[in-house]
Amino acid sequence: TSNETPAASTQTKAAGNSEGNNAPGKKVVIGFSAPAADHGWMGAIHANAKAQAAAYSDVEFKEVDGGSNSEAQRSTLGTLIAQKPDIIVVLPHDGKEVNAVALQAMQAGIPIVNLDRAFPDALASRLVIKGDNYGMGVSAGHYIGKMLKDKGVANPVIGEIAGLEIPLTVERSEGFKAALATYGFTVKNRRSAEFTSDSGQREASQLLQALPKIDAIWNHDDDQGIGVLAAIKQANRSEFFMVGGAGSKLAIDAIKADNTVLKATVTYNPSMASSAVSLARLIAQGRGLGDLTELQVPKEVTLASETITKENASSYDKLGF
Amino acid sequence: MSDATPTPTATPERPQLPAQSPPVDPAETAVAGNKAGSGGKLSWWRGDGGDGAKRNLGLIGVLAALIVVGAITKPDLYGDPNWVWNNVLAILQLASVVGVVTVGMTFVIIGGGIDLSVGAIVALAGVWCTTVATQSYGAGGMIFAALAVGICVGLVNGVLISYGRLVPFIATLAMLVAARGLAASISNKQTQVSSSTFINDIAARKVIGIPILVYILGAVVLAGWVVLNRTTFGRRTIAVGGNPEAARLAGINVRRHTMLLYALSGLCCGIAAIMLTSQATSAQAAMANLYELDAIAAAIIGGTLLSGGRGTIVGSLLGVIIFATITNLFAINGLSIEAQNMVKGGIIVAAVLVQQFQFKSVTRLLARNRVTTAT
Amino acid sequence: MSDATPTPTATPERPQLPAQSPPVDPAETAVAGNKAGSGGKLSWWRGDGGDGAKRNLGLIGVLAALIVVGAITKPDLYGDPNWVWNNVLAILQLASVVGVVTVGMTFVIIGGGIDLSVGAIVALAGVWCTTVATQSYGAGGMIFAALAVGICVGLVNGVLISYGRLVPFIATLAMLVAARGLAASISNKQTQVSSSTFINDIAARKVIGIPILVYILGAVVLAGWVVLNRTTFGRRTIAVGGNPEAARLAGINVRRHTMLLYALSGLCCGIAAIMLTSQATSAQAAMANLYELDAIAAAIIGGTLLSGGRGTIVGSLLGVIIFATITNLFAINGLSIEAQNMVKGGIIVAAVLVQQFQFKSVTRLLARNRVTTAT
Amino acid sequence: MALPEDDPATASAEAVAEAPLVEAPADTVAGEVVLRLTDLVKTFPGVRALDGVQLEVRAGEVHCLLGQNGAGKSTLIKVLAGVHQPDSGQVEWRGEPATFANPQAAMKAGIATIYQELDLVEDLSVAENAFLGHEYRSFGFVRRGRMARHTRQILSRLGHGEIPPGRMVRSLPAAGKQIVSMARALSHEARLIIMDEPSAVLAHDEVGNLFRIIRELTAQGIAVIYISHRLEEIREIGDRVTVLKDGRTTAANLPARDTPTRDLVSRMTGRTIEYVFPDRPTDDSAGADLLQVEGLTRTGEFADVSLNVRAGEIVGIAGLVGSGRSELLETIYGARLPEAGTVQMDGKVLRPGVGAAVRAGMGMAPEERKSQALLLGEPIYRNVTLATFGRYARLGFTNAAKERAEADRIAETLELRPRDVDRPVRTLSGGNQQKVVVGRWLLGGTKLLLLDEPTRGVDVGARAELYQVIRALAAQGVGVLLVSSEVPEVLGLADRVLVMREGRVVREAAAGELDENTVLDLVMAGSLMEGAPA
Ligand SMILES: Nc1ncnc2c1ncn2[C@@H]1O[C@H](COP(=O)(O)OP(=O)(O)OP(=O)(O)O)[C@@H](O)[C@H]1O
Ligand SMILES: Nc1ncnc2c1ncn2[C@@H]1O[C@H](COP(=O)(O)OP(=O)(O)OP(=O)(O)O)[C@@H](O)[C@H]1O
Ligand SMILES: [Mg+2]
Ligand SMILES: [Mg+2]
Repeated sequence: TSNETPAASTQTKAAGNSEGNNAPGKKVVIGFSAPAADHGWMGAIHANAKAQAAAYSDVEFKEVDGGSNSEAQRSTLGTLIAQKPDIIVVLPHDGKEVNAVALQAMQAGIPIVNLDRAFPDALASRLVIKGDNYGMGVSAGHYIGKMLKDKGVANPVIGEIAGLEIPLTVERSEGFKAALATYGFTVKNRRSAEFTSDSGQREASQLLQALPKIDAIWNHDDDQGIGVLAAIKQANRSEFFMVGGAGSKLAIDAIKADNTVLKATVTYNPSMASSAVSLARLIAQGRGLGDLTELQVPKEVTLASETITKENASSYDKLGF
Repeated sequence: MSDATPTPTATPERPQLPAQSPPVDPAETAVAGNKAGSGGKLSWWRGDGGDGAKRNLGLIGVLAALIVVGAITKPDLYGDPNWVWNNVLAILQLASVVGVVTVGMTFVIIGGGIDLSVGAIVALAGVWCTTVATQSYGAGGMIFAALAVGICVGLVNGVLISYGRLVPFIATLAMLVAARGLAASISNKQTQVSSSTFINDIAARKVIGIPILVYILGAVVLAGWVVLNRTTFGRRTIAVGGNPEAARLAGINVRRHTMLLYALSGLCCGIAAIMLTSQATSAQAAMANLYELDAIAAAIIGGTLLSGGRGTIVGSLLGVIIFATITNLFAINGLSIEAQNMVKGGIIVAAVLVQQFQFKSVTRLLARNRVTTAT
Repeated sequence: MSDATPTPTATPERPQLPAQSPPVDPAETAVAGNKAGSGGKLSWWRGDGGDGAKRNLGLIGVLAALIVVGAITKPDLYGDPNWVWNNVLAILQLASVVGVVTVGMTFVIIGGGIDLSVGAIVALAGVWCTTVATQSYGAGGMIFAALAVGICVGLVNGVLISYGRLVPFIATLAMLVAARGLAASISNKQTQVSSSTFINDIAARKVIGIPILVYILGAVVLAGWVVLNRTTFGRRTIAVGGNPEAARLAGINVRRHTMLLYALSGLCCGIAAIMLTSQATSAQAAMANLYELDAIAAAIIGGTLLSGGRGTIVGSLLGVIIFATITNLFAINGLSIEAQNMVKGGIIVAAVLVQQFQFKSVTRLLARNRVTTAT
Repeated sequence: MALPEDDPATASAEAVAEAPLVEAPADTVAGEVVLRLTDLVKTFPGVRALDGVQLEVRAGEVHCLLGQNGAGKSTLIKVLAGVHQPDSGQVEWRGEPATFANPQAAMKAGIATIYQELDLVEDLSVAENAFLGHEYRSFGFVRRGRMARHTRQILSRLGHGEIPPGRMVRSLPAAGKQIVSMARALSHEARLIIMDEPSAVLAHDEVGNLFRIIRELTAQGIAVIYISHRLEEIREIGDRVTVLKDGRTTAANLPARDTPTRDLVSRMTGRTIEYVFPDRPTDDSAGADLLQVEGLTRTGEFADVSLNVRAGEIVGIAGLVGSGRSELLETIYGARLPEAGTVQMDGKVLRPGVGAAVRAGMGMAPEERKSQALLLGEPIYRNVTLATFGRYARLGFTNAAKERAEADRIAETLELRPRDVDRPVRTLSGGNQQKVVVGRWLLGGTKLLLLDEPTRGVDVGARAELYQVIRALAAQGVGVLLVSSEVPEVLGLADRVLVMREGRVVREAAAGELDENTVLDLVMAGSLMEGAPA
């Protein structure tokens, strides 16, 4: 993606706004491994990491393909470790399944920056920087709950279009359920798509068929949301509103335009990849974060999941992917 | 059978000159009459796959059973005829894209091959036709691009298999991998939104209350049926798949035909790509994921022999519709994905068993009937 | 008559070619010598020697080519013998789990079937053996659970196919869906961490410098080879797949044998589940995704006939190692996934072509050799 | 080799009314009755294959089964072998009522069978095929050495000690496979051996071998049921004959040697056969050269073959099994690429490939019906028109009605039974399948017919019809190149005969100039020569 997407469009932190950290340090090799980019969010992760690395003159970026499953990722990580980079940023398919390899790297003296999906073992990473999947569900749940309460809907029909059934999706759904429960609401029907627009369309069309009247829908992923919106349009339905997930440019634009059922989206921002690379560089160079008092980069960073609505959409333009 | 009467053909005076004498002589008409009589004799394999017809009856039984289950579990929804009609349309729409792919797949399998790359071809064609460059040519350009990509990739498959002598499984698996890779690289791993209203309307519009997608499915199925059952191309397909050596020795160009079968499958994928792009109003490299499995499964459930030489388009269509109905049933009942999967496995097994049971008992019944008539 | 060019034997002018004195021209002796060359009064057969062996030679050639490509693209790494040795071990470890599954798959395919559920069985066995309840029985309990689950699910497949007369493709596809569903419901869609150091050590430990996983792969392959080539079970597998009717007529219980084949495949999946769980120190319902495709592809690349009746364990092993080497090559070169996929498709095609070329030319060479020796 | 005295060609023209079941006194055979079938009935969907069969077989005799194609012979033996279950009727085996639920049970009881269709596993060795299902083994491991020794022993008994037991069956030609099939039957400790047309793919000397073995077996008190359409074989080896017609026994226990041929034939067919070979045209009516083959060579198969066929001429090729005739035909037809030499049709050199040959007007009925010619699951009519459906098609749309009509005509001409052209070919008897294969090219439009063993497994009556048709086609100007292992057939039908040996044409002459002994001598000389140092 690097060849076409200009660096400006990726969510990198422009070099030069916190002087101390951007000053060139010793040359470091940063290894990077993330699942194969097969949809927008993951594509943005790859693009952001690469672009952020390119913004530093003292960073050599070594990306290995994370493949399409944990096994492939373990194997390619193994070869990466054998090449002894200074630090490795890993977004595992599943933290638990790649834990052993990460541990091995740490033991071999290569620090691991754990991106997004956490390793169960605290010793397996130097830094965890992740989004908040549970929190994302909570944000969506609260938004929907509040809207419906305000409208005074007594027994709302709430649909959910989840992503691929992997642990992070389960976490999101649990957060969603918990937040709705505080309003006394439940999810009436839940379908899992595959983070792709065609699967989103497919599942949404069936969900709409199952629920002749709906009050609200949460769709976990804005990329698959393209298909979900298409299905809604094809079914000629508009009696409900929808909340998206992740925060893509298209979704933010649609929210701003306010001409679809999409009224909000809860973020799960791939900008974390840029931050991970920045922090990895500092760790490798043995430096701390300029704005913090500590001499070292902290051990864990969890991004907050924000809710983008028509009101605040313009401030998120930069972060949409 | 028991024609004790000495057949007149044995005498040398009688002209058995098949080459030049197709005249209708009395003996001939006698035979024809005899044949008409044998129609009443209940030869159940008569006609274009009467065998297949029985099987399809079984499938329709399975379909009916699924609908009954739906009606029992959701009486409120099934009570509303309007909803039921909409649901039928929803099922058909859900089946439409895979259905088109399955028609091509059925040809390939009957012809003794297999095409694992269909999903990848749909994705590549979809991505190709939604690039900014292609979209600038408008809907016509997009449709042309999708079909051309489908046919070309299919042809490559065909050439590798028929002239490169690669095993179809391996050749199309390689194509699967390569085409998805190419699609990812073209799309930059992004979801490409289609801005052509013409394309997007294909999935959104209805004509006389029926979605255009369903018409497309119908047209492809009809064309597939005609080609398979009424044209020399179809006959060659069956011959090539049933016994390639016999087909070759009968003067059929087996290699060229095999190549064309994959091109046909590619063409179907191209059509499917347009339909799917229209449904999702977008395309991406990961779209049409595992369609190969869906299409093969539908064809086989529909009675197509995986080893080639036998299959029906109608069976394949029913197979696709059954799978779509199962999905729909789950959605309506709001089953969790894991329960859904467990039940689905059971339903598939049950469906095949029901279908086989139907089939066998009918046969036996007929056989018994026949014996009674004979004695 | 062909008077234009009177051939000595065919012209009526030289009719009584005395039977005692056949014309001794060089061509003649070549033919006759060729025939007599293989001794006996009738040498009816063409050389069949090591058809499989020749194919495997081709595969080794492909492997060598891949290594050469690696050495050319990364001379620095390949310059270090230590690294090369480690890399070989890494490839073998990568191949080990799929390799074990492929051995079972090879039996099933040779026996005329197919098993699409292997990945799902691995996942189900893995999940089952890492539940809290199972883990409380210690490593022994976990291993027992994994093997038992594998065999049982395999048996269900086998019963459905041989006694329920389901098409293997459909039966195992249904099992794929159902087993993954069951695994998801058991694990609650969570990743279950294995806390047994014994299990986790299987993947982490080496004995005499070689990882235990590689020993397991070796043991399974050896056992597979012995069973296929030296036991009645193996030989009957070839009969059941190659000519089921003949096998039945020879008094083999084809159904029971078929059932056992799927159980065998399930057993291999159980072993693979332990290995994979050990590698990942955890298990989850989505693990071993698409292993069925990998295993089938490896077996076919290795020369197993998809229609049954022919195949070798060594070929399958080489197939698995080739795929692992390709993955490794890409990792070393740090190719992007899309480039990787495109190249991979090409490599698969090239590999098969190389292998076929090898095979044919060797045969021809041998044939030519034979003729020369004979004259 | 002794020639049969009583040639079917001399059967009289007098029609014989269908006779009631006759049973000759069994004075010729002394052994006790081992097998007795009474009123056996077996139906398939739409067909009553066995309709009250009676059969009595005694120890130490060769009991021959005769019957037209589709009479139910193979079905009968499959019932005996435990492959099919009878609908009704009694099987009495060694004095006790028996039912054979599966092939295993029949084998256990001591019944071994050589089936009409080859039942070998291509990718197993000769020894493994011979002992399939009852391998020598200990603890599940195959005792390969022991099996190989025993197999070699059996093969030597069959006169083929030179076939290595370790050889893959795939690499054997059809005749070799037949020998392995026989070896399998002999590997059992059998009381009764059933042979369903074992000689169909064997040449003369092999048949001699087979007969020697059969005599050895019967001398040990083993009973043999022997099925063949060659009456001369039955006279030579048989003791008693049972005749089936339409699934019924029409005659039982006739003495094999003395029963007049016309009796046998009339009981089989319900009529007599006028004569076997049609008259050759008296004048030399053959036209211009149709096919010209020059110096055709394929190493190891045939070398430097030149021949021609004129319009309206029937050219026969005689030779031993393995003399390269099939390969020659396939090469002429473009199915194999020649290493040297040319093939011309109508003076034009053919491009390689079957397509070009078919377009030029050639048609070939190949040797192996199942693997090379038939779509077993497809209806008869579609098999008959497999090569010609394009001719009836318009704009790519097929014309099923026309195809059916044409196929019906062929079915009538060749006495296909049952005559329902919509029936799948799979359900036809072996001989009827063969008729479908040959019938394919009897449809209009073919200028040159290449027939490879066209009458293999075809019954006496249908054979006569087939000869008539071939001759009639020739009279219309079609050229015919005929390969047959039955020397009388070649001599009787062809105008001109080529004798092949070891891939070379060693003799060419008008059919009238040769007699069977001359041809056999020519052919056999080859196999004697091979033993001698070159
Ligand atoms: N599986 C089957 N299904 C239906 N009909 C069958 C089946 N097998 C045989 N038949 C029918 O049974 C009848 C007897 O066939 P069978 O094979 O026994 O004949 P046959 O005497 O051996 O003939 P041939 O001399 O040609 O071998 C035929 O009409 C045949 O079509
Ligand atoms: N399956 C085979 N494998 C190897 N060689 C074969 C095979 N079949 C035939 N041959 C060789 O080809 C030559 C011709 O054999 P073929 O059986 O075709 O002769 P034929 O005269 O047609 O005999 P048939 O009466 O069996 O048709 C022989 O020299 C034989 O060695
Ligand atoms: Mg028969
Ligand atoms: Mg031959």
